Parts: sequence; structure tokens; C-alpha cells
Amino acid sequence: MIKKLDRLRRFEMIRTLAAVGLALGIAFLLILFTSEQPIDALRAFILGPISKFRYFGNVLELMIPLLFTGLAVSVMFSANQFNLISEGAFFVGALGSSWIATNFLLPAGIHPVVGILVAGLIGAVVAMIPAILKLKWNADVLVSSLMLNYILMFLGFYFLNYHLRDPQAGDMASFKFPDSARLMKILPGTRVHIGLIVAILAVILIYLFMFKTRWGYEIRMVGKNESFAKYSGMNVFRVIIVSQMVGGFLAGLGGGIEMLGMYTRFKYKTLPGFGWDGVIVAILAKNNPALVPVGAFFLAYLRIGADIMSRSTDVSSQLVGIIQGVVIILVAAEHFMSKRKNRIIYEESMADLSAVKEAK
Amino acid sequence: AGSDEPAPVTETDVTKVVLLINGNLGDRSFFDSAEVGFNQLVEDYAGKVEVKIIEMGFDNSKWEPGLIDASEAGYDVIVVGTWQMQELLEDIAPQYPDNNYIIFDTVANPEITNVYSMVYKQNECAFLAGAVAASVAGNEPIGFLGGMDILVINDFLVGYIEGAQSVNPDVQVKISYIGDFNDSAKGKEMALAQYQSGVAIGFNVAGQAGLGQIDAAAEVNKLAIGVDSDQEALFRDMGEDAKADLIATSALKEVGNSLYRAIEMHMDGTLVYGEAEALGLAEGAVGYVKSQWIIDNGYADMVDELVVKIAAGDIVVSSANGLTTEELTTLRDAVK
Amino acid sequence: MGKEVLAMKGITKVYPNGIVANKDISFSIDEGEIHALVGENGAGKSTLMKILFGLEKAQEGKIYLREQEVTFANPQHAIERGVGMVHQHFMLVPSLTVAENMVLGVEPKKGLKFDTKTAEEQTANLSKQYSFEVDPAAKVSDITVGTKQKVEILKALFRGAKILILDEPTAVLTPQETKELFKQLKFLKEKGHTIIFISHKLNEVKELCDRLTIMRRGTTIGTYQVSDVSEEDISRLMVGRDVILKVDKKPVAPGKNILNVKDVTYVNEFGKNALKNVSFNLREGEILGIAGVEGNGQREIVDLVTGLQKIQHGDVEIKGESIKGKSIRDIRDLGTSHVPEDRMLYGVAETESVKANVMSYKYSDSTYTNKVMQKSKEIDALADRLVVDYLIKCNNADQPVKMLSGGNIQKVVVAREFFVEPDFIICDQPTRGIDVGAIEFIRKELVALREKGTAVLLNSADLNEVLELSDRLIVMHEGEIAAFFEDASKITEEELGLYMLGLKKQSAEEIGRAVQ
Amino acid sequence: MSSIIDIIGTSEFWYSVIRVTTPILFAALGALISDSAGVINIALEGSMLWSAFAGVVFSAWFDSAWIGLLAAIIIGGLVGLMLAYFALNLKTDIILSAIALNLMAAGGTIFLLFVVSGDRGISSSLDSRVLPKLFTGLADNVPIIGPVIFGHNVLTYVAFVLVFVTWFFMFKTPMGLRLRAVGENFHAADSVGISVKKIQYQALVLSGIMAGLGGAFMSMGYVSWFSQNMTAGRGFIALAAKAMGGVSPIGTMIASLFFGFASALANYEAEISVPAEFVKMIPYIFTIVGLVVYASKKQSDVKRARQKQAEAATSSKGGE
Ligand SMILES: Nc1ncnc2c1ncn2[C@@H]1O[C@H](COP(=O)(O)OP(=O)(O)OP(=O)(O)O)[C@@H](O)[C@H]1O
Ligand SMILES: Nc1ncnc2c1ncn2[C@@H]1O[C@H](COP(=O)(O)OP(=O)(O)OP(=O)(O)O)[C@@H](O)[C@H]1O
Ligand SMILES: [Mg+2]
Ligand SMILES: [Mg+2]
Repeated sequence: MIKKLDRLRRFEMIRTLAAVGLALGIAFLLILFTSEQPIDALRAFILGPISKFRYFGNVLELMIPLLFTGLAVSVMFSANQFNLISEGAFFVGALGSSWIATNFLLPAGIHPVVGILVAGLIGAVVAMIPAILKLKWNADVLVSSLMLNYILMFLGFYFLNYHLRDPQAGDMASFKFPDSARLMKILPGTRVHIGLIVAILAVILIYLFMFKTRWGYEIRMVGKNESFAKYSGMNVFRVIIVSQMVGGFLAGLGGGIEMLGMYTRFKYKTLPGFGWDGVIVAILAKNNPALVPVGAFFLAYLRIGADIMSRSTDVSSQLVGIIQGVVIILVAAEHFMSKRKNRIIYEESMADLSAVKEAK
Repeated sequence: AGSDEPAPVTETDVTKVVLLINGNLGDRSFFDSAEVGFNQLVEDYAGKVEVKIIEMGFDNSKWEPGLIDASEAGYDVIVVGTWQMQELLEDIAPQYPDNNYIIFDTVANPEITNVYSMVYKQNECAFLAGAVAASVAGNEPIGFLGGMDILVINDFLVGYIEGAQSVNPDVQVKISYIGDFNDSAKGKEMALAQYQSGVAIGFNVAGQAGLGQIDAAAEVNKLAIGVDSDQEALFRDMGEDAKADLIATSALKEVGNSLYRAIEMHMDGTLVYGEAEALGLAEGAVGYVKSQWIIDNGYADMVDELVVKIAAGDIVVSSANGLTTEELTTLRDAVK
Repeated sequence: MGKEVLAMKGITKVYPNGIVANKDISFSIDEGEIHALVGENGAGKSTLMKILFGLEKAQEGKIYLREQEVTFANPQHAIERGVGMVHQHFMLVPSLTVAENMVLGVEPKKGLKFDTKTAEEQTANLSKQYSFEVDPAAKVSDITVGTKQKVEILKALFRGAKILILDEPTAVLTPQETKELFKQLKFLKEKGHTIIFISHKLNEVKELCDRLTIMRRGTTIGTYQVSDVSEEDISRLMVGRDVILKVDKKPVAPGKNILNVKDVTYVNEFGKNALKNVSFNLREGEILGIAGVEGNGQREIVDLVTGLQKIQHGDVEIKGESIKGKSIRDIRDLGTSHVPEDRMLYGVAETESVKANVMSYKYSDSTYTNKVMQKSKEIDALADRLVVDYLIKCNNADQPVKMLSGGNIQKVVVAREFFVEPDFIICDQPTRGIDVGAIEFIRKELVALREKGTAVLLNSADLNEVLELSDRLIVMHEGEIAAFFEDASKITEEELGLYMLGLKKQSAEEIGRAVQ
Repeated sequence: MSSIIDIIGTSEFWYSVIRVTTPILFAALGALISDSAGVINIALEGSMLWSAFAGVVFSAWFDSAWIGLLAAIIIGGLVGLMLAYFALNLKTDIILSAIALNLMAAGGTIFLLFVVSGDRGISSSLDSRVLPKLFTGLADNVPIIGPVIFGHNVLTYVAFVLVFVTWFFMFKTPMGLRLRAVGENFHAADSVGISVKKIQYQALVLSGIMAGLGGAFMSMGYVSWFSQNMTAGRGFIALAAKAMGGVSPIGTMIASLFFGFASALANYEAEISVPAEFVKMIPYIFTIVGLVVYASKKQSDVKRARQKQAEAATSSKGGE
């Protein structure tokens, strides 16, 4: 039994590597077709992020929002709600923290804390809406959350234009954040800020929440089988609302942290896309909070590698979209090399059986 | 090693220039115009200038690494544009005092001595557009189709309104913002909505989305005014003469020319870093297309006269700079 | 009896989760026989048949049809060669009509159009030919379970099946329906069909089949002439020991009232008036059985008493408290347990571990959780204890429930609902579709609970079981109590059948005795 | 306010409603077909974008709008096919696959546009063709509704005809029967020898083709060029329209028109005196409200039926 698990685990690693390898092969072909410096481009893509400390810092910086939305989506999906509100929650969270940053004078230590907490709370509130529409009126969560994202964006712009906008700014942007509101940088030479620590804490806490507390237990049971949860005496309504609020809180928090950690003013002119990225991360992590960092790192590495490639070589930044897509699809492909996997399972199971027989 | 960054410059007789685009090429106006200017430069100064253009995409958080990379790669001149890059540049330029930076379409802090800034008086070319529009429209309303409710667009708007008012003080302006610079179908619908509510001629300032206005104009057989580059020529390129015929003129923002001029001055040693210039009609950094239509309909003299007056400072066009949302709303409501 | 028509040789099947469902199995049937396939839950019967039908691929082994080797890569191949299968679970599309389900995949056409009329005619003709009565135009969601089973068999026949696999076709049928079905199966046999019949009900096997093959843990134990073996022999061969289904129970010593159902009237979600003025009560230490043909209000009684549905009219009291407005959790906190009818829908979260499933009753109890964190030591201990006490066959308590066989999944449910020693338990089809060994175990545990003073409400389609276990008994027909029996041991299955089918009904006065 | 009423009173407004609806209707029908087969297709956006691109490129290359249309249809279907391959063969999560395909479409179209034409962002150097408008002559001859329903692009008529074709296909053909069977209970379909995978492949390809028609309309009817990301989320709106419309093509059409109405209204931003941000929200708010009303109506229908029965049951008892 132990042997079987080992062999399977080793196989899973080989499989993932093979998927990445194949995806890179395809990427290389695409690069080969269009680039005069394909080798350099590929090297920049693969090794770029670890070629300089600052570049690795970029990976970590990008991981922070991905960790939050990845966790957010994991929790929301765990309750079997395809709520895509993390996109909108992230956005309004970012806006909420900007509001606190620009309109309130608070001491340095407290200012960002209030900012991101408010961001989280706003996220929690908006994430509840699709769930309520579903529970009360049976409206499809995926669709209503998609629509709500647009509504939140326009509401956000209204709020920005009429309450936060800096008329001196040459663009639709808020007033500048005071230094007291900004998050501390923690790695000299990079922009990595204390948000990374908060994110890691969030991963641990959400892992514990989902797997070691009764609320997480309730969410998982509701997600796996709502009828069973109801039958077991769980308040399904409340559990779903709570799960969506926790998810929304995380996404909002992520927005606030991204804003106060990486920006000097609120500048988004469209939804920033981290919600969709969160879906990618969560699915790669199979909704398991403990695996979210792996998914987030993977995606961040891919993106930064692609950036470095398109900055430093002649590969256009749009090609990168294709490469990312290929890599993501192949890595998440369950049936990729499944014949081999089934063969291993078969061989090991049969070996187990005959071992048992011989023992007898 | 180090293939992920350009090799450091060794020869001194070649001027190495990098243009960092905080977005993507293909907007057919702003950044593309910069590219065209640089291409011209490379052609005219073959062997003397090398230009690299880097697209950094739309994600704000990727711009700082891009700028730092460029700053460390040994370029002679690093060019960035738009207000969105301004604060980043103000942060980073002082850390690389030996580098030369040019920023366009915004003004950096003048205390930073290695940055040259230039802004465009788009309100001036928009003034011309407004004057043409109001002349054409007579007593009918005119249209303004903006991409987004942001400063640059509103600077056009302010100039447009003033230009129109200079012809007809009671002019009515229908103003819509598409909310997007890509969705040309939406641009078409909003333009049609304007035409159908009586607008005689519209002015689009919305990148690709604004091109929808030309389609709309063709549908209702009314006139349109283009922006940034010569949109009439664009439609002739696409083989759509019927549509091109309806473009009265385009208000030009000659980013490419201004960059060409700046790099040329840099090579001559006449560009003063630490300085900011506002480039308008006088400098040829903004302008208008003296189209066949303008000539045929007898507006050429009027517009040329306005150009001279503005360039000479006889007419001072207001700017949207510093207007609050409320003030803008008041302005827009006044011409409703 | 004819010569060998079909043979499977050396079949080995390992599921992707590593479960070896079939191990080097050889199995053959003769032309024109009805051949029973029996074995414990999880023995691998369904798997073997799915391989024969092309639904699953075996890693090893060969299939011979009339001595010719064949490969069934998918059901289409099997159907083309005259193999048909009626699955353990219904394979019908509820929103389509009987006729549409019937012709699915081999639709009659008129030009581009699907020819509804021909489909209905074909269905009607076939149903006449085999005297299976069905309404071709009825929606499948509207027909009874018994009719659905008929439609399933007709579906196979419609596709020209000469060899018919029936995977537990009687599990959901009433005795009358079963009898009817058997008549038709024998008729099919006369017409030259060969039938493989899977069932856990050994009396049925005895009654219907010619030969039987016994499976145990993925292998075959042997094939026998049915006339040569007794039911006891079969049980012993299946389970590997003697099985006693008769339970000894002490005489009733009912205590105080636990459950009062008072004049309940209920309209279900399909708008059917499913319960009409139903009243009865239940006391400590007694088992009240409910008998009835499925769809006569039993499900609604269970739903209302457990709080799964809200009471519309009338009242239900548990331990003297009305449960109107109470949540399911409140009702459970009154000391109520519930073994649900559909274990996969309500009983378990199948992708979760045995542990997660057994703790769902008491997860919020202070024994298993403090203010924030769950007490994993206590939870582990509970799960391990229940696995041992309730003889749940699994590698460990962290194994996902879906990897267990049906009988063991039922034991997980029973363990969770029984270990709390409830004051009141609703057992809804507690032994449906599980093997004799598991049935024996669950019945014993149930009687043990009763002895400890638990009030048991037992709903079962297995009449033998209701009669065996119940102290008192009500019979439901069309949403009403059709009969009440003070002593369940005094009636026969046949008599019960008459009340169930509505051929007989007690007087209001007699029925009134259900309230004491 | 009166100006809004004036707007709604014009035939131009209703003409515009139909035009705005067209691309969404195509994609929504696509969503309907794939959903019916139990596979959700959120790569409609990607299909539309690729098709909009292909239509322009091929119509320019072959100097024929019809070849452009054909290419758009094929490419749209190909994206559906890729989604099917990823989700059904490689077993990559279907939502993840679709997100990845959408990412690939956004970058890939611009990349390929540059490769084939040297253009960036907009297909300015491609002399592409547009599909013709039909019945333009009739518009002025029929009072009131003439200007509304005549003179649209040929694809607009195709879209509305497709509503009925889809209805016929889903509810009147053997293939439609299989499709619905697979969507409702794939085990049942599997057990009668229908290849579930094959049906789902077909459904995804068909839905890609539908979205592809929508894409062709965008670049060869709505406007006459391709520009980056020009579909601007219409594929997602289509999902909403499908959800609002329930399981029937007619419902899908009504929902799409409803959204079209709201968007057309919002385009008159200059005429409506509330902040533009709120005007822009109108279509999305309409959609959510529509969704809720539809879903809750279904729910309350059941409830009402129960109520009635219950009343009947108790009153008849009183009479006894
Ligand atoms: N799809 C599947 N994936 C993994 N394991 C499975 C699957 N189907 C069945 N099994 C496992 O294979 C074994 C044999 O199951 P099978 O359904 O063939 O048993 P059975 O004899 O039909 O039992 P029952 O009498 O309960 O129907 C069981 O341990 C079961 O859990
Ligand atoms: N181990 C399992 N446990 C539970 N359900 C399963 C299991 N294996 C398969 N299924 C169910 O049966 C369905 C069919 O699975 P299967 O992998 O056979 O698909 P398929 O379409 O036949 O693909 P392929 O041809 O690649 O095998 C799945 O969608 C799944 O829901
Ligand atoms: Mg079975
Ligand atoms: Mg298969």
C-alpha cells in the first residue's frame, strides 16, 4: 500500500513535469515561428524569474493578490457555489481601502489595518448578494455574480469620480495615499510588502478553518452534498452565506492589500482580472487552501517569466496569452497520461492482492 | 548569460532609445503614433539611432519592473508616456541620475533634472474641431463621444465646447462616454443614439471604440470628426471610401512628431532635461487635417485663421486641468 | 436447457481508485436459462455485468458469445450482439416520455423529424407483445417505480436483447409487482430469452431461477443448480458463515408517548394530496411499522416527522413538543435519529471520508468541538470505534465513503444514527439493497435499540422485514391509514398486500386505535 | 424623463434593440445548446473573438464576405472543439479550460493579426468585406414596424431564424432528443449505447459555431473591422441571457431582447439625466432582475400549485 502511494506520487510529479514540458514545447514552437531569438526568449521565460532577486521579488509580489483570490474562490467553490464575485469583491475592496487611505487620518500602524479590514468587509457584503439571490429566488450564482461584477465596477467608478477623485491627476484616479496608509515593504530591493505575510497567515488560517473547525466542516459537507447537510441538521442557508462572506472577505482583503501595498493611488479603470486568476488558482489547487500557494506560485511565475520574455526579447506580449493558456490546460489535465496512471494502479493493486495471498 | 536583458551599450556614436509603452501598441493613435515617429527617426538617422519598443501591458503593477529594467539596461534615452507613468518615473529617475528620461503627455516634477517632459495642448486641436462642428451644425446639436471620463479626454471636451461656442454661443453638445477604448460596436450604438437625437456632426475621442462613430455616421449619412491620427486615411486604407468621405477632419495629436523632435534635440545636445514644454498648435504637436471636405466646403480659411490666432496666443483655450468632477458636470450640463 | 450461450473468462477489473472489483472471474450461462448472480454487497456483481455490457473495460479477460470471442468496447456493441441490461439504478430520463426513453438511440424518423407517433406505436406494440402495461405518452417523472422497472426491461427488449441482464430489479417492487414481474420473466424465458438475474432476496432466486453463481469479494465461489441448494446454503456460501435473519425480541414494554402525529394533511411538491388526516402515535420501546406501496404517503410522513418538509396542516409532537417551526437541528436535538431511504442522497457525502460522515450528527456537540477548533482526538476515536463496533469494512476511517460497497455505506449511516442512542429513530428502508449479512446485523442493532427504550418508526418495502420487526403496524394507502394492527406478528404478507393495494380498508374506528 | 419616452417611441430605437440583441442572441443560443447537453461553455467569448477575427481576415483575403463568414463559422466551431477536447478527453476542468481559451483568444487574435497583416489592435490594412443588409427597400414601405424589422444585416435575420431552427433541432429531432437525454441523465444515454462524449462534442462544436456567427456579426456587420477585444464581454452576457431564458430557445430570445432593450436604452446616456455610471449599469441590473424574476417565478409556480391543492384538500375535508 505504501509502495503504491509512493509510486503514484512520483508518477504525479513526473506527470506534472511532463505536462509543463509539453506545454513549453508548444510554446517554444510558437516562439520559433515568430521570434529571431527563440532560445533567448525561452530562457528568459523559464529562468528569467530566478535570474535576479528583483525578478523573484516580482513573482512574490504577484503571488499576493493571487493567494487571496485563490483562497477566496476555494472557499466559495467548496460550498459548491460557482460564485465569481471575487473579481468584483477585489475591486471594491481596493476602492474601500483607498477611501480609508485618502479620507481618514489615522496613525501609521493602524491606518492600513483599518483600510484592509474595511476592504474585507465590503468584499464580504457584496459576495453575499449572489448567494442570497440563489437561496431566496434560485437565481444562478455564476451568472448573477458575473453581472454583479459589472455593476460593482460602475458603482465603484461613480464613487471614485464623486468622492475620491483627484482633480489634479491626469487620469481617473484617487488622491494619493498618505504614507501612513501604505503597507510596509519587507524585502529590500523588491516591492514585496507585509501583505505577503498576511497572505501566508490567511492560507494557514483558512486551511485550519476549512479542515479543523466545525464551520469549515459544515461548508465542506454543504458543498459535497447539500441534501446530506440539510438532513444532518445544518443550517444550509447560513452555511452558504457564511462561506460566501468568508470568500468575499478574502477577495476584498486581497484588493485592499494589493492597493495599499503596490499602489500610490487607486487607478483601476477596469476590473483587474484577479478574480478570474483566483478561479484558475483554486481549480489548480483543487479548492484545497493548502495547495493554493502552489497554484498561485505557478501562475505568478508563469506571468512574470512571460513579462520578462516580452520585455527583453522580440516575443510579443500577446503570444504570452497563448502560452499561458496551453500551460494551464495541460497542467490541469486529469487525463494527461492517464493510461500510464491506470496501469500503475492496476499493477500495484494486483501485486497487493498476490502479496496477501502468499502471506496466507 | 543575461540574455533576458539587452546587452549594455558599448559604442558611443549610436544613440540607444527605448520606448516603454504602458499598454499595448495597436491603439491606432497615441502609442502607435509614437511608434511611427520612432520608425521615421530610425529611417532618417540610419546607423545613428537604435530604438527598442517594449509593451508592458495594462497591468499597472508590471510597469515599475519594466521601468527599472530599462533604467538598468544602459539606454541613452528612456521614453515613457502618460500621466500613469509619471509618479513611477518621479520615483525611479532620481535613483538613476546618469540616465536621461523623456516623458510625454504629462509633466513630471521639475526638480528632477534628468527628465524632460512634454504635454500636448489637445484642447487646442479640439477647439478647431468644435469650431468646424458648430459651423456645420448650424442650430442643430453637435456630439462628443469620449472613451472614458478622464482628464485627457475631458481636455479635448473642454476645447471642443469652447471652439463650438466661439461659432455659436448657444450650441448644444450631446456628450457620451463609451466606458471602454475597444468596444467599437458600443461606440457605434452610442454615436447612433446621438445622431438620432438630432446631432448633426460628432467628434470621437475614444481610440478604437470611437471608430464606431464613423460607421454610425455612414448609417445615417451624417458627419464625423476623427481624433489623434487621420481617420479619413485610415478608412481609405480599409477600402471604405464611403465612410472616409464622411470624416470632415481629424484633430491630430502628433506624438510621433514631438518625440522625433525631442530625440533629434537630444542628439544635437539641445534638449534641456529638467524642463517641461507644453506643445500646441504653435509647435506643430497638435493640428488638424486639412481634408478635401474642409476645402470643398469652404471652412479651410476659417480654421487656418483660428490656428494662427491660437498659435499667436490671441485665443487662449481653456483646459480641463484641475477641474473637479462637479465643475465638469456643470460645464457639461451648461451645453445640454 | 440449451448449450452455453455466453462465457466470460479470466475477467479482472481494477477501478481507477485501486479497488479490485473482479479478480480472474469465469462465468458462463446457458441458452434459455434464468441464471442468478448473488453475493454480498461489493462482491463485484454489477461490475461484472457492466463489463459484459460494455460500460466498463476489464484489464484482463475474454468474453465469448456462442463460442465466438467478442469485444464490447461500449454498450452499442453489446446491444448489437443482443445483450441488454437493466441497471441497479434507473437509467431513465425523467423529463422525457416513456416512448422517448424507449427509442432513445434508435429513434424512428420522418425526414429530419423525430417521429413521435411511430415511437409511441412501437412502444405500445411491444408492451402488448410482452404484456407489460405502460402508457407510451406518459412522462417518466410521473410514473410509478414499478412501471419504471417495466420500461427498463422493455427498453432492453426493444433493442432486440436475447440475453437480458437484470441487476436487482425487485429491490424497489412490492410483492404483487414482483409476482407480476416473475410471470413476465418466465414468459420471456419461454420465448427463448436468456436472463441473468441479480438479487439479494434468496427466496426470489429460489422461485425464479434455474442455476445460480455465487460471488464473494471479486471472485466466483461456484455455480449450482438452484434446486440443489437451500436458502441457508446460499447465505452461508455468500457470507462464509451461517446467517440468521429471524430476530428474537422480547415482548413490548412500551413506555410513555414519544411521537404524536395529529391529523396531518399534506400536499407534496407535485401538488399531490399525499397525506389526508393521518394520526398515530409511538411509545418508548416499541417499533411501529409502516407498510405500503411506494408513493402512498410513507415518504411524506418521514419527511414531516424529521423536519425535512414543513407541516402544513395538523401537528407532529416529539416528546410532547410540537415540531412546528423547529429546524432539523432542533428536532435532532430532541433526541431524534433518522436512517434515510436514499443513503446516497441524504445519508452520506460520498466523496468525504468515513470519519467526516460519521461525525455529522454530533459535530457541533461540545464533546467533539470546543469554541473554535474541533477535537480531532475525540473525533478520530469515535470514528475508529464505530468502524469496529459496526463492522464497517474499510481500510481506515479516512477512506472516502464512495469506495465502500452499498452495504458498508449503509452501515456508516446506521452507525452514526444509532450510536447516539436516540429516544426516537426513524428507519426508512434500513436494509434496502444490502446483503443478508448486513441485513442481519442492522436488524439486530435495531432491536437492541428498542430494548434500550428507543421508539422506532420503521418504514420498509420489505414486508418480511416489517412483519418481523414491528410491534404495531399501520398500512398506508393513498395518503390515508388503511389499516392498523396492534400486533404485527399476527398478520400474513398476503393480507397486508390486500390493504396496501386498497382492496381492503379498515373502519374509521379500527384505524382510530392507532392513537393511544 | 420625457426624453426617455420620446426615445422609446422611435423606430430607430427598436431597430437598435434588434441590432444590439443579435450577437448576444447567437451566443445565448450556443450556450443553450451546450447547457442542454450538460456541458457549460464559458468559452463563448473566445469563440466570438476568434470568429470576428477570422471573418475579417478571410473576407479580405478572398475578397468575399461569404468566405469570411464561412471561416468565422469554422473557427468558432474549432474553439468549441478545442474546449471539448480539453474538457472531455484531457479532463481539464471545463471552466478552467474555457478561461484559458478566453485568455488565449484575447492575446492570440492580436498576435495573429500582427502576423497576417502587420496591424496591431485594429485591422486597418485589411480590406475586409461586410455582409449585406436585407430588405432595405421594404423599410419605408411598411409603416411603423417596417423601419424596425427591415434593413438589418443578413445575420440578424439568421439569428432570429436560428431561434426556431434551434427549437426544432432540440425538441423535434432525434439528435435533439439525445442531446437533452445526455444533459439530463448521461448515465441513461450511455446505457442505451449513445456515446455521451460524442454528443457533448457535437454540442460544444455547435455552440462554438453559434458564437462564431455572433463574432462574424461583430466584425462584418456591426462594424467593418476587427479590433482587439471587440466582443467586450458579450459572450458572458449571453450566458446570463441563457440563464434568464430557461430551457427554451424562445425564452432565450426573449431574454436576449430584454438585454438588448436595456443596453440600447443605456446608449442614450447623453439623454438621461443621471450620472453616466448608473446608466451604464442598467443592462446588468435588468439582467439580474430578469434572472431573479424568472427563477422565482418557476419556484412560486410550484408553491402556488401546492397552496391551491392544500386549500382544496382542507376545504373538501370540511365539507365531509
Ligand atoms: N465506478 C467505480 N469506481 C470505483 N470503485 C467502484 C466503482 N463501482 C464500484 N466500485 C467498487 O467495486 C466493488 C464492486 O462493486 P459492485 O458495484 O460491482 O458490487 P455489487 O456486487 O454490485 O454490490 P451491490 O450488491 O452493493 O450492488 C465495490 O467495492 C465498489 O465500491
Ligand atoms: N471512480 C468513479 N467514481 C465515481 N464516479 C465515476 C468514477 N468513474 C467514473 N465515474 C462517473 O462516470 C462518468 C463517466 O466516466 P468515464 O471516465 O468512463 O467517462 P467517458 O466519457 O467514458 O470517458 P473515457 O472514454 O475517457 O473513459 C464520469 O463523468 C463520472 O461521473
Ligand atoms: Mg450492484
Ligand atoms: Mg469510459
